[in-house]
Amino acid sequence: MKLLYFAWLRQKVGLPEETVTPPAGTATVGALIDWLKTRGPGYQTAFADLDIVRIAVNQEYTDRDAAITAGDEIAFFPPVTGG
Amino acid sequence: MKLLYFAWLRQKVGLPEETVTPPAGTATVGALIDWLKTRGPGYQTAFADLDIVRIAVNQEYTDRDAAITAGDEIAFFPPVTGG
Amino acid sequence: MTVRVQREDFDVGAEIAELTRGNPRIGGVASFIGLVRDIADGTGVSAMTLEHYPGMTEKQLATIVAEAKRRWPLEGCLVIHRYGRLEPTEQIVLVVTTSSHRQAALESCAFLIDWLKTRAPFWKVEDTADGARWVAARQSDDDAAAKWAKK
Amino acid sequence: MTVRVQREDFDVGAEIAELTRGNPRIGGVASFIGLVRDIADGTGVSAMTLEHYPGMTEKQLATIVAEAKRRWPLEGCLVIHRYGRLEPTEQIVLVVTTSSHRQAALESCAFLIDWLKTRAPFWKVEDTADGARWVAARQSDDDAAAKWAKK
Repeated sequence: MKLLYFAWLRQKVGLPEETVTPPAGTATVGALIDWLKTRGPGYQTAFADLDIVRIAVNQEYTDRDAAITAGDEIAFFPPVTGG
Repeated sequence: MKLLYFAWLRQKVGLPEETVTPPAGTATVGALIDWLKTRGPGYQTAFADLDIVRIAVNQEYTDRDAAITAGDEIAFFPPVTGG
Repeated sequence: MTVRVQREDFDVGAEIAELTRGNPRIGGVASFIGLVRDIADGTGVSAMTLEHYPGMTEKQLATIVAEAKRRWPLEGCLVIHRYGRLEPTEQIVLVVTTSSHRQAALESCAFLIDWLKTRAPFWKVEDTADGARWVAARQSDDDAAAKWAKK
Repeated sequence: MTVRVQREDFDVGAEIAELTRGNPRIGGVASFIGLVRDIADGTGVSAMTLEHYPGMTEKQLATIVAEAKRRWPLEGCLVIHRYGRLEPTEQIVLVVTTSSHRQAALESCAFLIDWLKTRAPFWKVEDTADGARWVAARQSDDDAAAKWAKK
């Protein structure tokens, strides 16, 4: 699956996007985040406070309970500040 | 005093403005209207329904109870429809 | 804080640019433009003529603008209202407000057009197939203006 | 019903003219322009950079515009949002709505900018004397968006 990071999440993770294959059984966004946090301190910092992390799956807003599958585009970003 | 008429009030009275000297003791706009109505059918039609006549004395909105004096500019017009 | 009553058309882009130029405190610009429609109350309108009360019009508009300035923290404010004969799609009125704050700009712009509609001495007469017709004031305009009364 | 996400500046007068041209059903045009301020939360800002999520941005804006169209009888609607580096006084965003009815134009324009601020995936980073600073989301923006929820 393709992961995208924006704004300070991108800076903390250290890259704008990546393609990952999480362990079998990683069925929700929440489980994906748990796995990502095992991958290094950048991820741990980025996902330290999940109250300020917004989630989109295939470009639609969703939450940590959302189901995910291999072909999904999953984005993580702070609350938006446009306009 | 100077009187001004606008929109359909102007058409009914038959002129846009005039200078008049009402009888001594004509102390309010209401009394002025009563006197104007004695001056002809145009005035009678114009002032037939006072609910739809707006009044300004010296370019400020007011009502029939307003006091008037010789030097005043008094305007009569329908509810406004600009914008 | 400018008020203009004029026969000529106006250039919206130029007016907004003029009102905002070089002021880095402005975060939001709200505007409203009123246009002549070709139909009113179900009847076709080929043109309309706007009559006004010179002197009182400017005075009332200035009073309304001063009230907006009192209620909201505005950086700038512009009202232009035309008079004379206008055809469908022509511009009648422009209201522009600028502020550091988006809501102040949006609310004051709505306030100005609502109050202007019930207080500025303009009258419209429409040319229809049945002849000239004076536009009647609308209860909905009074209601729109009244909602700002309590503030 | 147009949505554009672009790096380039836009011409407000030309955009409004384009949206209204030749449509005699339009009685009111409301617009909002967001500009870069030179101060934010008490700190001087020399420039800001807007990052966005290409693809999702257009999708979210189109969804918001569709919602406005569902709620109000609009003749037309335009949203332009820029990204990239912008300096104080530069234009960030333009929302224009047109309708036969003044209130529909005014309300839908306010709705669009309020929703856009909390739903369109843009992020601002400001250049200040203390370095780059990501702009934090504001509770007041959430509140402004929430007031449209019940409609």
